[in-house]
Amino acid sequence: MSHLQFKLSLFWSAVISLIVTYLFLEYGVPYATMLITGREQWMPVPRTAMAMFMILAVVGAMVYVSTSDEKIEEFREPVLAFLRGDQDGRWSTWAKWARVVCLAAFPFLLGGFVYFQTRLTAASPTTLRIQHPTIPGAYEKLKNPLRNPDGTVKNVKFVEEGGVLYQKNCRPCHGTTAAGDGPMGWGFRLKPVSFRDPGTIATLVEAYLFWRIKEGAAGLPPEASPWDSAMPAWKEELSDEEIWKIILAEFDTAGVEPRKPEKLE
Amino acid sequence: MKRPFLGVTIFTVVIVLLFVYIGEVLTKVSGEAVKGAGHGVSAVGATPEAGEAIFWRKGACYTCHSVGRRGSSIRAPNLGESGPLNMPIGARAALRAQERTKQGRPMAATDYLVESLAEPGAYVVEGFKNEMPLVWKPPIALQPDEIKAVVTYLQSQGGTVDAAGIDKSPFLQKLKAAAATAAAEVAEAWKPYMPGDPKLGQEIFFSPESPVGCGKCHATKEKGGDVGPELTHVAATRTPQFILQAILEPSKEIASGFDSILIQTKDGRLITGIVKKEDVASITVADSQGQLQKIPKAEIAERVPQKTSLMPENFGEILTVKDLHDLLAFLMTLK
Amino acid sequence: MNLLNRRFRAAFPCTAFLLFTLLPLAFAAQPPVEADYRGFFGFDSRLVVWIVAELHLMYGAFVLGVPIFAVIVEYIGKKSRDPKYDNLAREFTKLLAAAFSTTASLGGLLAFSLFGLYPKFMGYLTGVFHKSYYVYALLFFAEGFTLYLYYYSWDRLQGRWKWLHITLGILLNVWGTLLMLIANSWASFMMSPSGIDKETGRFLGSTWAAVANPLWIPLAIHRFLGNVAFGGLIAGAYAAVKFLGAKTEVEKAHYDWMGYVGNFVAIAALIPMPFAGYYLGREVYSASPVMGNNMMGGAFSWTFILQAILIGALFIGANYYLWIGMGRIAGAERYGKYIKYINLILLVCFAIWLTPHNLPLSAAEQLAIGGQYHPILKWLGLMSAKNAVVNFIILSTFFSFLLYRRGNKGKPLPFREHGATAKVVLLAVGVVCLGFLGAYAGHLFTLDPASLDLSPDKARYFKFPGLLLLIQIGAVFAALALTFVDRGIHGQALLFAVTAASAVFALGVYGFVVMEKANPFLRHIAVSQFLLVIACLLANTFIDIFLFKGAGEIGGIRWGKMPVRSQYTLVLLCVTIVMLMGLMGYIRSGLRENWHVYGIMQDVSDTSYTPTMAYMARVVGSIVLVFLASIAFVFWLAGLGEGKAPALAPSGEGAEKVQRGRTK
Amino acid sequence: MMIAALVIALLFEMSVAAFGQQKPQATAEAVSKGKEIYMKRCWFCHGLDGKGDGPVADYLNPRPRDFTSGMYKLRTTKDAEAPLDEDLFRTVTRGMPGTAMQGFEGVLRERERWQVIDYIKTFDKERFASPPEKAEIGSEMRGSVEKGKEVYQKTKCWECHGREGRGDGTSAAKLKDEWGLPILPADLTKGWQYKGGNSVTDIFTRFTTSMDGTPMPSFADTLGVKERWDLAAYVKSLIREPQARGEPVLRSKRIDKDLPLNPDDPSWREAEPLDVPLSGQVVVAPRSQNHSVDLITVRSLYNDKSIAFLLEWNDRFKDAVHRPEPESHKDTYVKLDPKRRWGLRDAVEVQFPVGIPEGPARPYFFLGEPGKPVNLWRWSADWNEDPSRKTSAEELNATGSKNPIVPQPPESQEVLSKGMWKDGLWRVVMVRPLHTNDQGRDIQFEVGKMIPLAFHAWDGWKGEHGLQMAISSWQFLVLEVPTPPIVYAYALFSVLVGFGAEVLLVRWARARSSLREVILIEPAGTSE
Repeated sequence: MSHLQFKLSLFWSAVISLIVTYLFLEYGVPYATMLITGREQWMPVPRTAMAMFMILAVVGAMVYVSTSDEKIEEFREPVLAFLRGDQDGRWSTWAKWARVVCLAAFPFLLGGFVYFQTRLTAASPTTLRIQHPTIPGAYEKLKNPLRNPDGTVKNVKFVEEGGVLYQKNCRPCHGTTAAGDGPMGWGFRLKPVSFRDPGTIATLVEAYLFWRIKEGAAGLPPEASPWDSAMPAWKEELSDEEIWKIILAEFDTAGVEPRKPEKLE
Repeated sequence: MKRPFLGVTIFTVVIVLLFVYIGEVLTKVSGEAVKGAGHGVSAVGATPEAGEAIFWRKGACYTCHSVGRRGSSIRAPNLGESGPLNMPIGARAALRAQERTKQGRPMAATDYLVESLAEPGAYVVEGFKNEMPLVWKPPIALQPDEIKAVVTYLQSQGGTVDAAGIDKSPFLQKLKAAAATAAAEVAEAWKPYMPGDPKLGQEIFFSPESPVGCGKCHATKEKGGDVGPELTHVAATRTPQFILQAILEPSKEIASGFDSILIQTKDGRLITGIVKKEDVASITVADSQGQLQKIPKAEIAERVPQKTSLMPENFGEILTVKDLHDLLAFLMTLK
Repeated sequence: MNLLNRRFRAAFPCTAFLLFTLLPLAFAAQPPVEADYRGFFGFDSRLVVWIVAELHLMYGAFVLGVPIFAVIVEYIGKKSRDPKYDNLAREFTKLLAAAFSTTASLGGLLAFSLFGLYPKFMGYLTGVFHKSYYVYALLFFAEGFTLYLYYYSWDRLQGRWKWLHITLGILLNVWGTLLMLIANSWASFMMSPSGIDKETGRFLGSTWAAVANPLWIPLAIHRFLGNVAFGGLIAGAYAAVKFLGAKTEVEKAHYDWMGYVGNFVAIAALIPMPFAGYYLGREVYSASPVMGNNMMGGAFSWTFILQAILIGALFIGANYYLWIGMGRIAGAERYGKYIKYINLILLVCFAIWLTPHNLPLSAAEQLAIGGQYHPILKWLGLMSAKNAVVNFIILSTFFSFLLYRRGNKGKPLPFREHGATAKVVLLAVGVVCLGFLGAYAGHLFTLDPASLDLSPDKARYFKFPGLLLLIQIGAVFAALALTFVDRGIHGQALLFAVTAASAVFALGVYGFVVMEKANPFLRHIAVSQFLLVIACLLANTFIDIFLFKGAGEIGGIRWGKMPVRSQYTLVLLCVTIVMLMGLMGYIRSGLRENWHVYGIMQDVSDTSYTPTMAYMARVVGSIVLVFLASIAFVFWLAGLGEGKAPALAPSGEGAEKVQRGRTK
Repeated sequence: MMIAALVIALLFEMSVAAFGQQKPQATAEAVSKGKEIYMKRCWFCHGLDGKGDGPVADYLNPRPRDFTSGMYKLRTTKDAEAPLDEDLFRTVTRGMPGTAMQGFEGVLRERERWQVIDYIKTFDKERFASPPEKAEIGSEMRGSVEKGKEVYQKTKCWECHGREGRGDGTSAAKLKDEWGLPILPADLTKGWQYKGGNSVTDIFTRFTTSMDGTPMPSFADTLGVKERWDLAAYVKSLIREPQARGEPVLRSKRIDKDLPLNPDDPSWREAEPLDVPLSGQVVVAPRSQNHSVDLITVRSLYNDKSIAFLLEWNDRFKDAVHRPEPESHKDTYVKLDPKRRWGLRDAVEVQFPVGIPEGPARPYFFLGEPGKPVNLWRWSADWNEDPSRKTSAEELNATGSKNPIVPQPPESQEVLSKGMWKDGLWRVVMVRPLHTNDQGRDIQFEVGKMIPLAFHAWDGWKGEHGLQMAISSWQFLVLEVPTPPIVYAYALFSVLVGFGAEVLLVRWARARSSLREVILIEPAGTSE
C-alpha cells in the first residue's frame, strides 16, 4: 500500500458528504431555484424537507459505513484515535492542542444548543392544508350540465360567457391568465391557486371545482384550515349555471383539461 | 435463545414505537382535526362540540331539524342559515326573544333557546306545528348538562356561546324540575298489559291480509307506502304511550304535512286525502288506501282542509288486545 | 409424531367444524327485525373488527404466501438433487402448518364478529354473496386437507413419488389463490360495487357480476405479491432469530441460508410490487375519481408518506442485507466499490419519493417562496417524478442483486460451451421482449388521441415513448449479441444504461411535459416505463444465468458467517412489512370513508368517521405487536415438536458467543 | 433526476433568452392570429373594438387602454408620438404594475405577443401609419441624488407628487386626465406601483417622453440630460421597498417606562417594524378591488400594564369628514364611477381574536365567524379631529361579515388613540391595558404567545366605507419575553453532562485501545 497516495478516511468522507449535502440543500438549491424561476430572492428549502433529506443522508452514511466489519472499523478509528489522544507521542503539538480545544468546546456547543432550543422563541405557526379536502357527498356526483357526455362543451358560447364572468369575478386574485398571480393576491398570505399548475385543477373533476367555488373558504372542512383562505362563497352572488360556465372558462384560460374518469378496458 | 429473543423483542418494539411516533408527528404536521372526538360519545362539558354530537346522534334532533345544508329533515325549522328569517338559530334567537318579550314574556336570546327545549309549545314558529317531543323525557332522555351542550351548539350557529348565561336562565330551572319529575315517572313507567311479539307485529303491519295493513300507508326503512309519516325511527323519538295514542286516536295529533283535505270536484265527486303533489295544473292526493289520484285543478270546485286524520279511527275495534301489543312491540323496535 | 403435532392435527378439524357449523347458523339466524349495529361488551365494535380482520389478513398472507415459494424451493431441490432445498421447503411448510389453524380460527372469529356487530350490513353482503360462501367453504376444506396431506406425506412421497408431492403443493397453491380471490372479491366489492343497481343498491341477481367488480383483479394481484413478500420476510425473521440462537456452525449455516432465501423471495416479489400498486391506484381512479382524489391528494395523502417511509426502509434494508452478505462471499470485495453508488442512488430516489407535493411551510417560508408550493420541490411531488424514481430503485436493487450473485464467480465460460440450449433460450427471451415491447410501441404509434379525449394534434406526444420502446428492443438484442460473442457483462451494462436513461431520465422528464400537454396519456408513460424495466430485468436475468453457469468460483460462500446486525436487518424487514400490511389494510378499508359499500350503503354507526393518523398508527402498531407475538408463539409451539429441541435448551454459550461477536 | 431537471430547465431558459426581441414582419396572417389571441385573452377588458370598454372595464381603476385613442402612457418615443412596437411588446410582456394589466410572459409565446400587437395597431391605423420618432434616452448616466432633489424642488414636481414623494402635492386633488376624469399623481415611494418599471432608466424615460393621457408632461425640452438623470436618481432614492423580513411576526418590545401616545416619541425607534401588505376586500360583497392602502407599517411596545401600537401608512389626503351612504349589494364588485368624488373619512382597524387560540385553528381572517368572534380596534379620522372625544378609537366585536359589527358599551372602551397626518403619511398610535375586565369581548394579551392580528384600512378619498376596504391576512404578534433563568440552568446542566460523557468516552476509548491489541493478534474473532 502506498502511503503517497492520498486516501480520505471513511470517517472524513462521511462527514464531508454530509456537509456537502447540507450546503447543497441550504445554498445550492435556493440559488438554483432563484435562477430557474427568475425571481430576485433565494428560495429556501422548507425546514421539514430539509430535516427529511438530512435524516436520509445520515441514514445513508450509516448504512454505507456498516456494510462490512472493515468499514466499521475504518470509520470508528479516527473517532477513537481522537478520543484516545496521543498515547505514543507521535502527534504534533498543534494536533494535541486541536484535540484539547475540540474536547473543551464540545460541552459548550452542547450547552449553546440546549440554550437556543429551550429559550423562548416565537416562530410563526406552520400552516399546512390538505391540498384536496374530501368533497361532500352532495357534490360528489354532479356533472357539468354544459358539457356533452363525451366531455365536449355543448356550446362555445358558454366558454365565452364563463370567460367574462371569470375575468370579472375571479381575475382579481387568480389572474388574467389563471396563473394565480392576480393583483389582489398581494395581501393574502395564502396565495391564490395557479390553475396552470398541473397539480391543481388538471387533477380534479369539475364537481370538485363547483364545490370549491360555491362554498368557498367557509365551506372547507376543518382539516383544510379555512382561516387564511380568502376564497369567497360564491353561492351568495352567482347562480349554479354561472359557476359551471366559470369552470369551463377556468380550464380554457389555464389551457388544461379536467380529470376524466378513465375508461375501463 | 433467550438473549437474542429479548434483543429482537426490544428491537421490534422500538421499530413499532417509531412508526407510531411518525404517525403522531404526521397528524400534528398535517393539522388533521381530531375527527373522531365527540361522535357517539355522550357530551362532557357544555361545549358546542359536545352539543353538536348530541344533536346529530343521541338527541336525534336531526330527525326533524336540519342545520343549514346538513341533514335533510324538513319537519321542523331549519336551524342553519337557510332557516326562517334567513338567519341561523344563534342569531335568530335574539329576534325571537324580542318577539317573546313583546308578547309579555321578557327574555334574552339564551332564554329563548332554553325555553324552546323546555317548553316546545310555548312558541311555535309560523308554518310549523308543535310536535317536538320533550327531550328530557324518554326515549331521548337528555340530561340537563346535555341539554346545556345542545344550547351552546345552537348558540354557536351565528350567535355567541354563553354557557354561563344558560345556567342563569329561569327556564333551565323549570326544565330541571320537570326532568326530575320525568325521571320519577320513568321509575313507574308505562307497562303494556301483556308482552308483544315484534315478529307477529311486523306481519300485522305489512301483511296485505291483515285487517289494518299499516304498510299500505306507512313505511319503515325502504318498505311500505308513503301516504302517512315514515316510521323508520319512530321509537327513537316517541314514547310507547304516544304511539299507542296515535294508533287509537289518530286525529288527536296529526304530524305536519299530513293534514288531509276534502276536495269537491265540479262533477260532484268528493275526494279525501293527503296532498302529495301540487302544481299549477293539477293536484295529486293519496287516499286512505294508499291510492294516488290526480285531479286537474280545472275540475276542482272546492277544497276544504280537514281536522281529522286520514288514518282510520277504528283500529281500537278491529285489533285484538294481543294484536295491538304485537304491533306496538314491532313499532318499538324501530329506533 | 409426538403429542404436539397431534394436537395440531386435532386443532384443525375442530376449527373447521366450528367454522362451518356456526357460520351458516350465523347467516340463518337473522333476527326478524334486525338491529343495524351492536356493541361488543362495551368496546368499540369497529376497533374489534379492525383488529380481528387485520390479524386474520396477516395470518392469511403468511399462509397463502409461504406455499408459493415452498413448492418452488422443493422443485429446485428435486431438480438439483440437493437435500438442503428439500429440508428448507419442509421447514417452511412446518411454519405453515403451525400457522394454518390460527388463520382459520381468526377467520371464524372475524365472521362471527362481523355478523354479530354489523348485522344489517352483513345481511346485505350475504344477500349478494351467499353463493360464493359455499364455494369458499368447500375450497377451505380442500386447502386444509391438501396442506396436511402435503406436510405429513413428506417422508412417504420421496424418490419416485416426489412429483406427486410437488403436485400436492401446487394444488395447495391453487386452492389458496382461489380462496384469496373469493374473499378478496368481497373486500373489493365494498370499494367498487358492481352487479347491483347503482341507485337503490338492489342486488341484480348475478353473484358473478358482483364478484367481478372493477377492483377485484388489481387488488388480488397486489395482495398476491404482498403475500409472497410477507411470507418471505416472516420466514426470514424466523431464520434470523434461529440464527441468533444457534449453537452449532451447521445450524448457523442453515439458518443464514434460510434467511437469505426469505429475503431473496421478498425482493423478487417487491420488485413488481410498485407496478401492481400503480395499476391498483389507477383502477381506483377509474372506479371513482373522488375516491382516487381522497387517496392521493386528500385525506389519505399523508398515509402515503408513511407508506413511502416503510417501503423505502424495505428496499434499503433488503439491499443492505445483500451488501453485508457480500462479506461472506470470497471474491465479492471486487464489487464493493459499487455499493456507494447504489446507496447514493437509492437514497436520492427515496428522498424524491418522500417529498410531498404540498410541503409543510412555515409562514416565513411561505413568504420567502411566495406561495403554497416550492417552485422546484413541488415537481418532485408529482406522479412523473415518483414513477421515475420507483423504476430507478427497482433497477438499482436488481443491480445489487446481480453483484451479489456474481460475488464469488470467476471468469465466465466461453458462451459456445453452453451449447444450443443457451442460444435458444436467450433468443426466446429476446423474442418475448420484442413481442411485448413491439406490441406496446405499435399500440402507441397507432393510438387514436380521441380515445383519450385528446385533440388530434396531441398524437405527437405518443411518439417519443414508442421510440424508446423500439430502442429498448435494439438494446435487448445488442445485449444478447454481445453475450453470444462472450461480452455478456458489457451487454448487461449496456442494457442497464439504456434502461436507466430511457425509463428513468428520459421518460421521467418527459412525464412532466405530458402531464402539462396531454395529461390523459400519462398512464401510458407509466406503462412504457414498466415495460422498459421489465424487459431489462428479464433479459439481464437470463443473460446472467448463462453467463455464470459453470463459471469458476473464486471462493465459496461461507454460510453462517454473518454479523449480528444483518440478522437484525432481517427482523427490521419483517416488522416493516407487517406494519406496511397493517397500513395498507387501513388505507384500503378507510378509503370508503363513511360507506360500508362505497356509494351504496352508508355507514351510520357512531364510528363512521375517518380516524386520525395518530390513532391509526397506534392501532396498527398494537396489531403488529400482537401479530408478531402470536406468530412467535405459534412458531415456538411448532418447534417444540422437534426431537432435538435446540430452541428449548439453555443456549447460554451460543448467545454469549453472539454477544461477544457483536461487541467486537 | 433533480439535477437533470434543473439542467433542462436552465437550457430552456437560455434558449429563450437567445432569441432576443426581433419583431417578425406584420403579415395579414399575423394580424388574424393576433385577433384570435385578442379574442381569447384581451377583449374582456379592452373591448371587442379595442375601445377599452370590455365588460370588465367598469370595475377597473385605472381603466383599460382605449386602443382607438392612440394614446399610450409607456413609450420610448418623443412627446405626443405613437409608441414603438417594442414599447407595446414590453407592456404586453411585463404588464403594468399597480393596474389590472398583467404580463403575458410564459403564457403567450414571443411570436404570439408580436402578433397581438400587430392586431392592436389595426384599431388606430392612422396613428401607426408613419414610424414614430424615438426619444433620445442614451445610455444610463450616474445621477446625483442631492442635485436631483434640487431639480425636484426647482421643477416643482412636489406640486403634484408631494414633498416626500407620496403623491400628496398641493394640486394633487385637482388633477384631471385627457378625458376630464380625476386622476391621482403617482406615490413615488411605492416602487411596486411604478407602471413603467422602477429602474433609473425607466424613470428617466417617463419624464423624458411624458405619459400620454395624463397630466405628466415631458421634460425633454425643459431639463438638460444630466439634470434629468439626477432627478431620476433622486426619484429612485425615494422608493421604499416593503421589507420582506420573512416571518409575519410583529415583536412587541418591552420597555420600562410609560408608553408613548405620541407618534413622534423617540421610544418608537426601539421597536422593530413589520410591513403588512393589504389587498382589497374581495371576500364578500360589496367587493372592492381598487383599494388604496396596500401597506401598513406597524410597531409595538409594551410595559407591565399596557401595550401600544404605531401604525403608519401612506394616504395622499387627510379625509376627516364622514357622510356615509348605505352600501349596495347589487353586483359582485363595486362598479366605479370615475367622475364621483367622495367625502368620507380615513380609518384603520386592528383585528384580534377574542381569545388567544390554542393550536392552529383561528377565527376566519376577515371579521371572524359565528362562534369565533373577533375584537376590533377602529381608529377613525373624524373622531381624531373631534376635540370633544377623549379618544379617537372605538372597540367593536364582529362574528362574521354577515352579522352586524357591534360597538362595545362605553364602560368597555379602553383603547386610547391619537393620529397625525403629515406629507401624505398617517401615523396612528393605539394603547390599551394588557388585561381588561371584559374577557368575553376583549383580547387579553399574554407574554410569549403567538397572537394573531390583522389590519383593515379605509381611504375616504376613494369612497371606502363599510365593507369596502383594504384587508390583510392574519399576522402574528408576540410580546417578547426575557429568557427565564431555568433556561440557563438547562444549558449549564448540559455542559456538565456533555463534559461527563466526554470523560467516559475517552476512558472507554483508551481501555479499548489496549483491548484492540489483543484482537489484532487473534483475527479469527471478527466473524461472529
